[in-house]
Amino acid sequence: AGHEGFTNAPTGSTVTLGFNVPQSGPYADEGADELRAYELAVEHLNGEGDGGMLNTFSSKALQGNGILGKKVEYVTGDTQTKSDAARASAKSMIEKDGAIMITGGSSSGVAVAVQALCQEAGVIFMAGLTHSNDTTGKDKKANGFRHFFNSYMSGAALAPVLAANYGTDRKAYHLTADYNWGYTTEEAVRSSTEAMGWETVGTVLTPLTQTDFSSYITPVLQSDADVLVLNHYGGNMVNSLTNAVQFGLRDRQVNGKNFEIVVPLYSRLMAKGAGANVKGIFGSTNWHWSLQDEGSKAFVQSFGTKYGFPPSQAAHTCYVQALLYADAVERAGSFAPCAVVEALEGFEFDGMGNGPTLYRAEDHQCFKDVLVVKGKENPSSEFDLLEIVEVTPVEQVTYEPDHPQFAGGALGSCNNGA
Amino acid sequence: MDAIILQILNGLDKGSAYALIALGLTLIFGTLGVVNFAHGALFMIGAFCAVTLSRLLSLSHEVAIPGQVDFLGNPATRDVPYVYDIFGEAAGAAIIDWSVPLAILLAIPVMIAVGVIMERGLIKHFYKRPHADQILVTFGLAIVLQEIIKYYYGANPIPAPAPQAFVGSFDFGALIGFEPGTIIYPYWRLVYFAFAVVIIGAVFAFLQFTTFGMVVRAGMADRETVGLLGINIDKRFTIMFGLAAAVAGLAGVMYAPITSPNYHMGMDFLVLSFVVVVVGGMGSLPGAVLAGFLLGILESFASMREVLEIVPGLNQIIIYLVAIVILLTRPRGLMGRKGVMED
Amino acid sequence: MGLLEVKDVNKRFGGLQALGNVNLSVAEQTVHAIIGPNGAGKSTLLNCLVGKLIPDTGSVMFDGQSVLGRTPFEINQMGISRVFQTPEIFGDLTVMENMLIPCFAKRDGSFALHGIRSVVSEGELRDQAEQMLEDVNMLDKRNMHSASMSRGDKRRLEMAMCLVQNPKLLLLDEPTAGMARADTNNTIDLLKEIKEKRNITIAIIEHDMHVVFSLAERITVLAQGTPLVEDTPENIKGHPKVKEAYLGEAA
Amino acid sequence: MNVRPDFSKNRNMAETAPAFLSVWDMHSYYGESYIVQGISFNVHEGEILALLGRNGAGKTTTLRSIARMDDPQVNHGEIWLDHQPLHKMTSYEASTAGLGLVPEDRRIIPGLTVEENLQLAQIAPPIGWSIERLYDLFPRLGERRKQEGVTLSGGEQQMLSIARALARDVKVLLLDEPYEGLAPVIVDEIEKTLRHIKEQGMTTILVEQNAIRALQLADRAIILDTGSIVFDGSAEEVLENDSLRAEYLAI
Amino acid sequence: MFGLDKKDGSLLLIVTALVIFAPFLLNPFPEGSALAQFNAGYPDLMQRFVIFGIFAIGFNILFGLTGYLSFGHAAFLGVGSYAAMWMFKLFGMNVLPALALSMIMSALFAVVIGYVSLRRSGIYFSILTLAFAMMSYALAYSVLATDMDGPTQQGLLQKGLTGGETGLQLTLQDPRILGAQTTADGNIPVPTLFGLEMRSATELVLGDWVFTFSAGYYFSAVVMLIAFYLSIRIFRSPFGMVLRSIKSNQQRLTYTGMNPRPYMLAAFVISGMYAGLAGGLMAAMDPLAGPERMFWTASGEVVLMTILGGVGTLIGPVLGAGAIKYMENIISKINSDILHSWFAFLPDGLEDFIVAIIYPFIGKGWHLTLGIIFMLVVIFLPGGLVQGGQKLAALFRRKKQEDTKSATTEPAE
Ligand SMILES: Nc1ncnc2c1ncn2[C@@H]1O[C@H](COP(=O)(O)OP(=O)(O)OP(=O)(O)O)[C@@H](O)[C@H]1O
Ligand SMILES: Nc1ncnc2c1ncn2[C@@H]1O[C@H](COP(=O)(O)OP(=O)(O)OP(=O)(O)O)[C@@H](O)[C@H]1O
Ligand SMILES: [Mg+2]
Ligand SMILES: [Mg+2]
Repeated sequence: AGHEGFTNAPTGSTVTLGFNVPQSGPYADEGADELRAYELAVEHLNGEGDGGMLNTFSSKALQGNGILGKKVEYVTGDTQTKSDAARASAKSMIEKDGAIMITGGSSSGVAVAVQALCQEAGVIFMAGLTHSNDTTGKDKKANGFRHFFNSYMSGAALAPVLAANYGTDRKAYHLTADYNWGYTTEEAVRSSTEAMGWETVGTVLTPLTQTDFSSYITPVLQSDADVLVLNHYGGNMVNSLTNAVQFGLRDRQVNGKNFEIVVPLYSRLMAKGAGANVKGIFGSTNWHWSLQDEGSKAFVQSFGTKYGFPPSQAAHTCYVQALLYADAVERAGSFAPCAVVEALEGFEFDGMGNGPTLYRAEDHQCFKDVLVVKGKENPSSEFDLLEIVEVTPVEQVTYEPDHPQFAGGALGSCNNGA
Repeated sequence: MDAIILQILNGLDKGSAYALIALGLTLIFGTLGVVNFAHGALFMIGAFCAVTLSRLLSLSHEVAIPGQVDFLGNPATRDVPYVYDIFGEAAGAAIIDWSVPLAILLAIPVMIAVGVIMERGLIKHFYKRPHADQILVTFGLAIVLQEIIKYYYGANPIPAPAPQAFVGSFDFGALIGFEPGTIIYPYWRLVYFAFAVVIIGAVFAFLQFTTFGMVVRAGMADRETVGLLGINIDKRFTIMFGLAAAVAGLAGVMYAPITSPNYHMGMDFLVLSFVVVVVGGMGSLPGAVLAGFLLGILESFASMREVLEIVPGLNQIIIYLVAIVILLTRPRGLMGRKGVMED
Repeated sequence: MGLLEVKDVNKRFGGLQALGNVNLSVAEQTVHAIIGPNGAGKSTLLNCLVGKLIPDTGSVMFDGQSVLGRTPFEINQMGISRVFQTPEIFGDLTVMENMLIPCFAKRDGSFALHGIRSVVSEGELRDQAEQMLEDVNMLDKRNMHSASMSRGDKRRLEMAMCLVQNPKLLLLDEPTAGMARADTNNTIDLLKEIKEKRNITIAIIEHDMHVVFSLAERITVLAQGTPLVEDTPENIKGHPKVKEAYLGEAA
Repeated sequence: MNVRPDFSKNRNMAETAPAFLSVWDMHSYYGESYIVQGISFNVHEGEILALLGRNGAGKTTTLRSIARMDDPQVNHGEIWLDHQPLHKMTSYEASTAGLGLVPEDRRIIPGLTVEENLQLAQIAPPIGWSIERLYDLFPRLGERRKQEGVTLSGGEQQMLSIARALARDVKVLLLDEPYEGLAPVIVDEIEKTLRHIKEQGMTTILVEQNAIRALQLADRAIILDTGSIVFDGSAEEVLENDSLRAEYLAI
Repeated sequence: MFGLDKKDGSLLLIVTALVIFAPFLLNPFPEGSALAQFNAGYPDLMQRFVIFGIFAIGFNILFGLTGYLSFGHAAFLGVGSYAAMWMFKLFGMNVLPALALSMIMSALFAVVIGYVSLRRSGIYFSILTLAFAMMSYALAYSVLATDMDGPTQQGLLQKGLTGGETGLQLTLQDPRILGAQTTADGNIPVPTLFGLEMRSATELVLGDWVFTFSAGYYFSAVVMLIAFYLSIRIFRSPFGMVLRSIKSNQQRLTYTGMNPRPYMLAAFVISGMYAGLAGGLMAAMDPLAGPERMFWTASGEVVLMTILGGVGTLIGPVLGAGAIKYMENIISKINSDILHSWFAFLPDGLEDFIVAIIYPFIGKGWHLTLGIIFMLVVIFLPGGLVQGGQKLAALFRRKKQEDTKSATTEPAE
């Protein structure tokens, strides 16, 4: 009763969520991990399993009896990491399966595209792994929310650590993947390192489809740069880092300093792909399973028990997003998107792995601690590739909603749909 | 100057990769006239031969590490490869280290078998069918092969490093009087280049100094008449296919340390290799090789910062731009033969 | 002056002089045969007339205009149709469709975009085409897939395709080779009749002396790229050099 | 008229020796179209058999069936050549077994020079005339040996096609309109050659539209009409039987 | 009917009927049943069927008739989409002007690309078109995506002409000078046809069945029917016949007095316009245009659709498009959970076993199924799905004949 007047208002005893993750294409493994996390979240929401983070979550609205008493069901779809396919898949979940919320994804392009779709259709979008500033910057939407951190935060968290380790007198050379996420990441890292006194001596855009980066890396040898920043993700990062190491950049001495490589956004799966090459290389990450707070431990415990290996950061953010959505519905007492939006805006919580966190009302971005990590020298297993160097406190990565890197665009108003 | 030398080196290297992949493709596509969309998959399977061998060699059993726990709090274990047990730790480690070069030995029979089975079981029935049908069937096959690999190995890239002995770079600059450390080149890439030259040379020799090449060319132009002259052309086509698959596979094995293999690497290279073959000219082996090197070098130059500052995005389109220019100025690519796939 | 005037045409293929100073004049409404040993350059000469080859030097005038520098379809539109030595037809089309294409070309010129009009509604052209098929005894095959015809039939079809265009000049490259005797005779009659009725000029290459002597009013003998003699059939028949180099026992 | 040959292994070969090439109840199809409708005939060693009939009668189809080409399919029947079951062979096996075909459309292989076209014929055994000897027979080919085969003139291509068949050591030569496009003198020359190799024991089937010419050369003749044999007898018989010639050959 | 002969007329009628009743035909299974997963009768997918149908029909006009295989046709699809999006951004949300611009822009592109590419034939042509499409893709992906207003400006070209990898989207700041900039509740307006919202839909509930009738679908369907009708006319016209003769023997055609180039170019442009129209419709149904629409895989997809359905047949391409889109959208959504629920009635061990066998082929394994189907179809149905249909029909007919035959002969015996 009372659930009507919005798209896909649940009528029966169940409510359907749509998990839209890459199942084919280069991010399929990441998507598979996201899906595992979602399945786990559904289990926990429905009161099965050990409850995971429900036990550590600061909000106690969720009862383990589904959402608002309705059992949680889910449908899945394949984004193929293409905006068209992702939108088609999201549409089918909304139009055919009656999904009331869409979540997932492993790239910013897809996140932005699906977010716009959800805005138009009148359902909530809880972004998965998307790191570009634009998701909650230029392209933010009232019906969309992002728990994952972003390029700006990576830059802000990394810069002090880099300064502390490599000094403030450095010359950086950027290789940047030629698409939106690459641009915002380069901009973020540049501005925060330049603020520390670093100089940027070169930036080159590399095609996304590139697999051999040798012709981009050799010019670095001839520049006087002593740091190489790889604004690459996924296969790009694996290949560019591998190539950089092959060309002996890490053994170089420039200006009397050791040459260094930085990878702004790390993911464990990519680290695995790059193998031994990641050792000692700094980067940032949203979350890591070795965190020792209660929330992280509970999540790692239930995920590890179910699947036999620790979760990735993508899995973590997806799991948390699912819970946050359910909690917001529960607190709002309604599935209506606008009610959910209201419940999520300005929501402060804890116990989800990154310390006290705020869902900022102005741009629907979560503000929380950010991890700076480093490739581990002596990994004990194929999952233990990164070690946490520093947990950057949230204050240090917070920015004004109208920060230039996020300027433009507007949330608009929430849309309940039909 | 040194920048240019470096980019030429890069281009030669990239070019040798393109040339090698295109060489295999041109045997099937340029010579047999089969539009083989599964060629990329063959390259990919080659690369996964390297991955598989290194996995096989690293097959291990668990040994508990006393006093340590894993992330779930269970007793921690350590994996000890069987080769350590068999050959001792030092020799075992060396064998694992050398798994990529060793994989060549594995890849040759595997790829020939794959190629022959593919030809006998499938492609054989498509020589006389329209190119459209060949596209559909080989594309289907490519997807299937790719998905099988994905099923067993996942979608993530899997590192397959070169042996330790090849880690590091060769300092060209120092050799020719530049500042040390400015013109360097990784050993493995040199190996790759040399390997490409050897393979290309071997294939050339085989087709040039035997009548095999002429017969296959004739067979492609007119199967029926060649049969009339008592020649079992089917057998030769099968051999050709096996040869092409082996070339593709070897290209893949050797490429594994340069970029970590993943299941869709074949598709990534596919279109490019078609472009290389066609720009080289249909039916021309030297053309394919030449085009491979040419495009590789041009691509390297287009990715220089100095160039990109003048023409932004040139690196994205250079290959296609060059392809268009060449195809418009030379009707059959660089050295194509008349009548091959012109209708 | 003849309808077709070939002056001092030369054509080399690498080291081979395929045509050397060829002069030829074909008078309007005559049948002019070109004969000569294999490889004499007969087909090459025709190729120069229809734009398939460009002569190295010399001029080719048709109806007072030069054909050199024109594309094959322009030359055809001027009124020259050609039957090839090996049948060139549209193998994927039916016989009737094969006939309609030249009809369209005749009516619409080298390009016309009739994208919506239906082929079925082209009654007049269809009648023409059927009449022509009738004339070459192929009406019963009109719905046949033309590639699956026997070779003699392909020949006849190609000739019908040329005739239906009602060209001013018809170039025939061994039109009756491989044709059954009966059809050869029919063809001879047909060509004679059409020439009279429609005012067509014909240049024909043939090795079949029966055809040549039944049809030709003038004969040019080509040898090694140069015209040996040009004369009436009677004189050619008796020409000793021709007899020795070409005709053999057939004369 | 025809007796089914019996080549089963345990039989004395001599018993069946007279029929060198034997076709028994052969039915051939192009896809769905039923072309050769159950023909049987024998050819004896050293004989020249003329295979006659109108355009589309099925002559080419018959030869292609015997040569075991993929098209047409022989759905029923047996073909024996010198005790070898051709009907169980593919075309290259048939060729190795001693069959040589000069196809009607010459089939010169594009991309290969004249010499390569000949070399190609000598890759698989058995090998016949040497290339030099073939050049002696057709000096024209010798002059053009480095030229790409398909750029030869029509007649030169025909010579090459014949030469290519002779380059293999064939037991039975199937000639599909070999004189087509050849100058009369060359035809005389080839006829001489055929007589000459016949004396050496070569067996030949000759398809030719110029029936008179063929019959003068041949020992025996078979006339085909719409895929069936309507006459099988000596060549003189046809030459003498006017009504037969009028009905099926229109001469 | 409409100048078509009987056979084509009835084909058009059948297609029209199928298209009108698609919401029923594609939703054969009751809501909530296990097989409901296979229902495809929801607006987005039905729209995709007809839109890709248009794309494939147009492609077939070029490939099916002339045999020229363009491997860059997706470029026109992308151009059409971008054009429509800009129309929405600048002028307003009516779809008709947007579609008009889509077709005009794609025609212009096709003239340029076609003029250059058609200088070559065969594989050389294919690679030229591929190269052009990939260049368009690369430009749309990065070069044309860079800020043209400067980073601090908040103008129209803030994300460049194409919006880069994210795609070109509508924003609240778009001028839309002929329409509302925002809706009453502060959202971006949606595409309409003179006020009829493309996304509006009515549902019909019949017992357990729910059928959705969407305005967008019926609009696209009408466009598709017109496109289909025109393609039949082209196939049956002298123009179509000349195109086929080009495929058969271009040489002969020139000696017959026709200039193949303008014919080819006309076919290329018409087929490019079909693609542009499809692209425009895609944007009209779902207002976002991304560069991946121009990637070679997108061009490859339409090639596969056409071949899968049957090259050169009228209806084949539409069937092929439907089949591939169905796999992509339906098979990919079946997950192990659903599988388990299907086979829940089986004993546990058997259930797991069967699920384990099927699992690789569904959900994330949908590509595998697609690949296998491609292979099976070409191997067993050389003429594509259309031939499958014909074989089936023939079988049916033969059986019927046999039935009647035996019925009449039996008493006599
Ligand atoms: N493209 C070419 N390249 C080289 N030589 C050529 C080419 N085309 C023709 N020739 C040569 O030119 C000569 C004349 O050829 P052409 O075809 O004109 O002869 P023809 O008189 O028609 O003979 P036929 O009666 O045998 O058809 C031949 O010797 C032929 O080999
Ligand atoms: N590829 C084919 N597909 C279908 N039918 C064919 C094919 N080739 C030939 N035919 C048909 O088979 C019949 C016999 O053809 P064939 O070529 O054997 O005749 P032929 O006696 O050699 O005639 P010609 O003297 O004209 O060469 C003809 O009716 C022809 O239409
Ligand atoms: Mg000639
Ligand atoms: Mg014949």
